[in-house]
Amino acid sequence: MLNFLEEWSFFGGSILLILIGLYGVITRKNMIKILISLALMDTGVNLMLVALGYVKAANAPILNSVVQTNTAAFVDPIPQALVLTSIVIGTAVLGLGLALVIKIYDKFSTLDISKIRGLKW
Amino acid sequence: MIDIIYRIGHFVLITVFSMALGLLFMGIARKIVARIQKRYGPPVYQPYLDVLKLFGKDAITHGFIFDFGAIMALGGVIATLFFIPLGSWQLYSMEGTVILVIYLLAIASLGMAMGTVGSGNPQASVGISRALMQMLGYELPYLVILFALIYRYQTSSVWGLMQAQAGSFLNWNLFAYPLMAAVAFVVLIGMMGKKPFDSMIAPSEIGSGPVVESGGKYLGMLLLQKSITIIIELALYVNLFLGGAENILIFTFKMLIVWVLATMFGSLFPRFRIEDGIKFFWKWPLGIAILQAIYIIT
Amino acid sequence: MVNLTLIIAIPLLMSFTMPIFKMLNQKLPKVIALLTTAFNLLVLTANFSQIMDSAIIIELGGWQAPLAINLYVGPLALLAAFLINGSAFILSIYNLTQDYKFDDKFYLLFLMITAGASGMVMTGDLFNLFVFIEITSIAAYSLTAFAGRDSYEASFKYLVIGGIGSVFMLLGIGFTYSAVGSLNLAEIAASAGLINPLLLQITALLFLIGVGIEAELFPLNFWVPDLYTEAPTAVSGIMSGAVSAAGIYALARIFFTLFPAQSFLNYLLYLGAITLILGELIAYQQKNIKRMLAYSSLAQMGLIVAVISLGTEGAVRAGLFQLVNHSILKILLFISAGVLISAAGSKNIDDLAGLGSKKKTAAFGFTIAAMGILGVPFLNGFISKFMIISSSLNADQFLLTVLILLAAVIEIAYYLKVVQKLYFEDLKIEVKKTAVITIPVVLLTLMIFGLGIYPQLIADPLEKAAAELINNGSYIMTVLGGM
Amino acid sequence: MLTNYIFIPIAAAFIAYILNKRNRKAGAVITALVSAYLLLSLTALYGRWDITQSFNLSLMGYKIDFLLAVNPLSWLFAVMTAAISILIALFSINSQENFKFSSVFNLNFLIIIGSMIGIVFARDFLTLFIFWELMTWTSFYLISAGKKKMAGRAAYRYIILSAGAAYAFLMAAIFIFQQTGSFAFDSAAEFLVANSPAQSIMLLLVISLPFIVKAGIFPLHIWVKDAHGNAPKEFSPFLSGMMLKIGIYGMIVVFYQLSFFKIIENTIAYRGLPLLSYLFALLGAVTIITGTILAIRQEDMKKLVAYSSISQMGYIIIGIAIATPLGFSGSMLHLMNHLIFKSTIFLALAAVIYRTGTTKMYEMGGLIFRMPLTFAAYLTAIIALAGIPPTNGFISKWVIYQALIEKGYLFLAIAAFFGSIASFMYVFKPLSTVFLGQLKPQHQNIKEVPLLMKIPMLILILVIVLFGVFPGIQMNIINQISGYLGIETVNYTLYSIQGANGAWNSLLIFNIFSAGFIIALLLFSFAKKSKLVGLLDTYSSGEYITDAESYHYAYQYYRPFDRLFDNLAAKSLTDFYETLTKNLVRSGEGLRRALAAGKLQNYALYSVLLFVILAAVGWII
Repeated sequence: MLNFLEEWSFFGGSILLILIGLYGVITRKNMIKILISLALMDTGVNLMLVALGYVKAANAPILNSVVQTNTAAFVDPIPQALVLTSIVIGTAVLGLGLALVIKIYDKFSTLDISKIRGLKW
Repeated sequence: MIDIIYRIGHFVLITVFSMALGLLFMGIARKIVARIQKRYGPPVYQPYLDVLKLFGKDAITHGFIFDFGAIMALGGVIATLFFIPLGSWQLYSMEGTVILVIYLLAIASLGMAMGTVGSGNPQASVGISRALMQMLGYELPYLVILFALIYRYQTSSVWGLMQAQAGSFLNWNLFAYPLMAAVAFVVLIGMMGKKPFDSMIAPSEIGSGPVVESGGKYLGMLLLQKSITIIIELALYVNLFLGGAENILIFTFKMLIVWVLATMFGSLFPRFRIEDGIKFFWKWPLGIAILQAIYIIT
Repeated sequence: MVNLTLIIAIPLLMSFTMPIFKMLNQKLPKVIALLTTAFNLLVLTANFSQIMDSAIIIELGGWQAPLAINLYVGPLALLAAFLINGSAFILSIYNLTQDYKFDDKFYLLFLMITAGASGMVMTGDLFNLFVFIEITSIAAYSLTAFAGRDSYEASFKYLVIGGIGSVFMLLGIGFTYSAVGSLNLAEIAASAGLINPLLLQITALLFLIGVGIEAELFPLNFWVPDLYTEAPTAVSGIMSGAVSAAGIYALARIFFTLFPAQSFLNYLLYLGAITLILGELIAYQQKNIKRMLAYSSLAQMGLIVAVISLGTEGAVRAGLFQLVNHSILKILLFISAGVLISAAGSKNIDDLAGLGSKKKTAAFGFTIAAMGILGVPFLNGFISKFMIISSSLNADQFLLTVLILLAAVIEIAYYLKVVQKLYFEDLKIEVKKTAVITIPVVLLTLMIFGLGIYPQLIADPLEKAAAELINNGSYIMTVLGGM
Repeated sequence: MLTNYIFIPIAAAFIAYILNKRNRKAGAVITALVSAYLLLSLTALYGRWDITQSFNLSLMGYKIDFLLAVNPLSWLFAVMTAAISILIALFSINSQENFKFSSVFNLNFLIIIGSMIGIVFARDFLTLFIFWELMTWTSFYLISAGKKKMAGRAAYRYIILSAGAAYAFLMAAIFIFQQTGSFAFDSAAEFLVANSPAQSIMLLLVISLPFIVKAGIFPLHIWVKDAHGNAPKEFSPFLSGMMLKIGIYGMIVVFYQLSFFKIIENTIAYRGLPLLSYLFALLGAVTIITGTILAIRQEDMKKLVAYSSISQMGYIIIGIAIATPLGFSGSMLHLMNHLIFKSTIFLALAAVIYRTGTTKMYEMGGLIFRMPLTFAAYLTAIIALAGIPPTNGFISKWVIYQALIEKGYLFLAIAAFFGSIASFMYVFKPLSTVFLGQLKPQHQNIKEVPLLMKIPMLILILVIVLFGVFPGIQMNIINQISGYLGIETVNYTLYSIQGANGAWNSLLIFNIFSAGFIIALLLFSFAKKSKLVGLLDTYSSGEYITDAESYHYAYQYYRPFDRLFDNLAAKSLTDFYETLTKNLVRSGEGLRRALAAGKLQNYALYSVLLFVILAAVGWII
């Protein structure tokens, strides 16, 4: 039971985070809340990626003064590399989104997405 | 060379004969109608006097097309005359004369129409448009009858159709196909523009229609054209339904009977309106003709 | 044999040094953009013959295949790269005549989007593909915002949908990595990791949504009309010409290598067909010319995806040829429409009446491109339409053929409405001065007629590209074999 | 060698376009020269039916060969195209002075000529399709260069109808290509005969779709009125003269070369004629009736003549569909005659429009005094159209009647009779309203058309009368065609044709008719001279009328007759197609409003829904 919990807690948690983010994007009216839920989904996915590479009782994949040789048991480094880039991408998109929100606010003077329908069919 | 002279002589003889006969028939018709209306009416030779008077008077014209129309009308009708066997006289017994006659009559009416409309009088054009509409009315059943006859006797020349009815009078088409003969009779009245179907020359409505502008020699030529048309239509009817005749006398006698019947028949009915006329032609005559044709084909 | 990575490296280098060029002198950014795209084309032509016989594999960073991120440039990638850089080149010629507010930032992003798209096309690694997709979309988000006013709204909507797409794709990569243990496309295809049907199904769907947004498939493509209408003409040109082509390449690459089962391809077939018909129907009654062109390119993308997902060699070849034709024609349409709009001062079709006499080249360009799309003989559209119909009949998809023909008739209806307005109605508005676009129009018309009258030019690369896409084995062999 | 007949006109088209930009007459002159060259070289080709030319192309895995060949049928059509295009080019040299789109006109006109010759020489589906599309597109541009708003809508409707049909044709052709491996007609014919009758009949009907549209046969004839009515005045003669015939050419190819008749031989027959071809004949009959009734109603003379072309097409279809030797020769005769007299009518009308500027009949009148030659051309042409003996129109109709009577098809005969009698009506209407009647004040100073426009009309009058008296000239090429297509030939002499029961001699009739005419002329000249009086000086039964306007009976000339068919004409076919397109637009509208509502949330929701639905679908399978 314990290791089951241990095993699935990470995946379950991250999937849950993603679903919450998705729910936020779809239902929230305020644009900034949408962007926040988008960031939430990003963190959820990153969490899931890191969890993939987890090896029980192994140390972080960094060669430093403490661990020189590479024979010791490491956690799988590749997902962590992926997460690094995806965090960068997530922040970039978030920054751009906020800049756009400011511009839209100047024009529509409201943050409510359902009011911003300049571009109909 | 002699043959050509003989031909031309024969040519002129037939024209004069049919003009005279036609005018005589018109005189008789006037007499009969007068008698029906309890009055004496003009003498039988009255049309001859009219023609002579008209050719004596001077007339007005509305330009080249007015003259050309009158000439084309008379010329077309004279040309049609030679394709129909009058008794034993038959100049050209060629194939397809039945359909040809219908279309040659069309030349005459087209020429007359062109001339009268060229005169610029609106009443004339109204008359012509009525004439054309009515022609469409009566021409359709007539062509269906011809279709049936040609299919039945497998020949499309009038002479051939006439020969097919030789022998005793029992196998005249009148008795072989009485319904078709009746329809043809009604169509004959329409074709000649007699009483019930004379909305195109209705004197009261459009001042006698197409001929309103023509006076003097133009009216004379139109009268002559009318007379020859009567002879042609009667001759056609007699050939197709009464088995033609050996000599010209019996032929004229048969034509006279049909003519008298037609006039009497005509003077009983008031004038049809144009669309009612067309509707009438397309309802009964066309219906019966189609039934008859189906009967013959199958 | 010039190293192919330059195609990605040089544009990125040039783009980030653009502000410095701007300081040197005003005109420089435009010229630099033109030169870099020209350079890319030169590099591609240099490697053309070499790639034709065998694909080039470049390991970045010197490691062996399964570990390193490798670029796999086969005939298919070459064709797509040519298309992307070609359209970028022509659009930068067009840009010479345009001037934008912050032009150095515009060209920075313009080069970034070209580099991203070329990267997408050439990468052989799944996560690398994701990174390049993100680079292109970020550049696209910001580029659309250049036209001010409504373009912010369009770019924001695209950003949110793109964000969701990238999340789905990242999830897909996570699942495949957990199952297979490697990110290299060939490695995943070769390994038997993805056997479990449920996992296979879920990952395929995740990728379908992640990349489907780029490839403009039906439920995911509602950002397309807003973006193409509001963005500046050059941006809508590059998006419809190059980026959507790269999107379709990525979708095809993933589905043909990772999920070759026909049941998955059928999903694409149905989605493509729905996009086709929906796009045409909605485009039929658009009043705004750019929105009409947007829906029409959306529909054409649906058609290409549907035809490629038929799976037979002839169908893929027809799809790719239509992709090439469509990019050329759509760029010409957008350029001429841009000039016509600036001449008439409004995007409404009715105001464009009578411009044929005033704006000769633009109207001529629009008409030739419209006739090209509608499949008039002796133009390139005709041959690809012929190939599409015969390949779909070959795969005895009778209903699909009827659908394609019906879409073609609707297309004729709305394109000709505009052409008739241009030429055969009299002028309503006074015509403003606009940029001279003779060079790009002439270049593109030559390409249209060239491909139309003599299609052999492109026959050979098309055949090899289709073959490469279809048989997975050779792809895996070349990548892993080289180990 | 055959290709230069196709590509010289197309090349000349671009030269004409450029030259015409500088001087307005250059384009028409080039068109005239090119069509003259075509006519001469094509007539030189007569008799050499063995010339073929083919080149093949292996395009991306498809081995396609393009075959071109000459045969009597295609030779006749090519010569007709070249002849009519010379006349039109001559006519348009100075009739296009103030025509805004004259350079576009010449560009497209030359390309059409080239593509038409291409169609006619093509012996395989793909070449036929390529030139067919080229012709459809260029004629689209030409029609939309006509009258302001209406021409646009007419061309628009025309292109959609023919493009839809052409795509169906392409689909069927490719289907056959896949079965037989080549596009050629002969291999397709063998395959179709061998194939199951139901499928090959279906295929052949789909292949004949574009031809039915182009020939304006009943259900798909809605574009003809607007296209002919609103096309530029020089293009209408070509449109109704030649373009309708190409549809008939296609039908002949489908009926005979693709052995449509052989396939339906064994299907149930009605009076000895397979039901399907009887159906086609019935379609022709219905086309005659609808065309005639609608022609009588028209107020615009070009639309009236357009409808009359539709009804004359009906005759040709009947002739071909009843598949008897007489029927086929009759329809081929009528095809050639119709081309001649229909283009004369349209040229005469173009001359009238060139001078008066309007096509509405009630705005004109009495033009005979100002434009006698145009009147003469129009008169001869309508005598031919109505089928009155001395002209060629009568002969072809007579042969068709003989064919109908010989086999006893009553209902087809009734439609044919109705068509020809009613043609007197709609033919006479323009004559009386435009040329006769009162001359309007504003047309007082109209002069006759310039010389270059007179020549084509004169040539056409002579040709009408010539073929009227000597039909033998036409018959020898028609017999070669029947021989080529495998139909027994009708024996004929120079001036007479052997009908079902007896020969028909046209020279004799001409002599008799002129004899009758001379007698009437003599009678007329012996009588007194008559005094010339002005037009307004007529008997107006008491009313005092001063202006010509109210004295000219032209508006709703056959109102009583039209009243009979008012309800039929009201629900014409066009509104059926209109409602069809309206539903298409509404469906698009509905989808657009529902889906693309601009709300971001919906778009995000759609992607999730897609995921869920597809996952479910995947789960079930």
